[in-house]
Amino acid sequence: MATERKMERKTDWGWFALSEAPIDPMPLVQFVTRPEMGAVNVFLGTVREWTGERQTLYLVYEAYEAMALLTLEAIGEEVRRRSPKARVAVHHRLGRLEVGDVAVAIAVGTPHRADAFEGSRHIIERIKEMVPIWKKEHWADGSYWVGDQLERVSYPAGGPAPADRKP
Amino acid sequence: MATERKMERKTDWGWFALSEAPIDPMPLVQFVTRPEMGAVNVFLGTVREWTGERQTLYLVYEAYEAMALLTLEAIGEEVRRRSPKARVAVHHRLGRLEVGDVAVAIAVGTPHRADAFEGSRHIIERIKEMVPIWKKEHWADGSYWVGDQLERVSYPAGGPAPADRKP
Amino acid sequence: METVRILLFAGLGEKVGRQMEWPWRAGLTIEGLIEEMGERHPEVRAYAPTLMTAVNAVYRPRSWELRAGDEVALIPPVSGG
Amino acid sequence: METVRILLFAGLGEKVGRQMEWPWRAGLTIEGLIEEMGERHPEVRAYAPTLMTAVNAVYRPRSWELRAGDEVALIPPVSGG
Repeated sequence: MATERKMERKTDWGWFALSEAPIDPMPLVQFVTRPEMGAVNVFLGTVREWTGERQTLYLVYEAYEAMALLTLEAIGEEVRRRSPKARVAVHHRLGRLEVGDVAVAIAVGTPHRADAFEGSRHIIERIKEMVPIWKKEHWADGSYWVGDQLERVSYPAGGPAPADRKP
Repeated sequence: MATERKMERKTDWGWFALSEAPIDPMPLVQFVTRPEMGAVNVFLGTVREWTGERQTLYLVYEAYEAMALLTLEAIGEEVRRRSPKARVAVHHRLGRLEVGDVAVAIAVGTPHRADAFEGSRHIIERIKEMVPIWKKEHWADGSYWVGDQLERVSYPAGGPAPADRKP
Repeated sequence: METVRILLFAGLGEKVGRQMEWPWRAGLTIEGLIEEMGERHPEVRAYAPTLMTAVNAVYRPRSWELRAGDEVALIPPVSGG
Repeated sequence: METVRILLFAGLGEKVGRQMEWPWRAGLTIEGLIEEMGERHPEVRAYAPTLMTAVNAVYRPRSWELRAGDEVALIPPVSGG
């Protein structure tokens, strides 16, 4: 595409971005590394070729962008309630992705390693639960929006509550 | 120093290195990323400036190099017993490091994310338990080898057994 | 006529349209809006049990009373990451 | 005279020397070697309770019998990572 869109929110401790351009994890690592940190955990979600018997040709991600950024920041705040010095960076890609591409990169820097692992894990689990981003899988014989076939769950509160789960 | 030493072992699934040069995590990420992977977890241990009231000026790492590489590979095999498709890369730095430098970088690629997190965590815990590498902290008022002051533990088997802990 | 703006996403957005205006009246809740929409768009009724709902980019329960001009999002199961 | 080669590391290596040859005799165990070394190097005796021990780069118990030419490593608590 001619112009690649990028939206982001940046605070003194957090950086959250959505972009159509490929994700470079190193700026995220640099954002969360500070002299007071002893540990950085990075999680990369990549486009896997095979899911069971099905071969993915490519994916398309879309987002409710403004809400996705706000929700990522709220998830970052959950991490900081557990680990107040944590620094957090999350970039999610939108648009078309090929096999092997990085769909999401998460970096969490903390003084001690347990918090970095837990923070990074918390963020990916919460993304999969509550951040308004959707993935359409394209195969040789068709395509579908992941989630359309999921078992039915109802959300009387509108969505998962921020306090549902502590990091 | 004039020449920077680097030792490494590479297999079809694992890459283990010790080097005096700064660590670039991206080649590790590339080594563990494959079309069959959906997740990469990266752990970076960085040199923290403050430990309690004490300010670190710099660190020096030394290793029993041949055994460190063999032990890292054995730890990688522990990860692959749990997650047979895992790919693993571990680089540890030796020599003098400054505050903020990366001392160790671990990358684990797996088809599903839980195994990537667990593999990466397992490797750093095992490094701290059994890989023959030592750190000397240098402060304004002195220096010491970390571990010299640790509580006493005895190792009737010579060291932690490979089967001590499952990944 | 006062309205709310509705945003729809993923499979639901493809089938029904990604954005629409809908008449607002005092006392209209998210639940009421989804019921009204379901009469015209059967897909909304089919998706309704799985939808999360947000007003002005914050998750809100079905009983939430809308105000004129609100942006209401119907959020199918998310699949980012 | 047949010998084993001893490697010492970190604080212990700084105090005692990082490498030395030691006389070997049939039946010499790691434990026996550490005791003999402790007579000449009190630091080895002080570190002994915390040491891990390896022969030819593999962790081995104190009861391990050495062969001439073995490389024995006295490994203080590790602190990598």
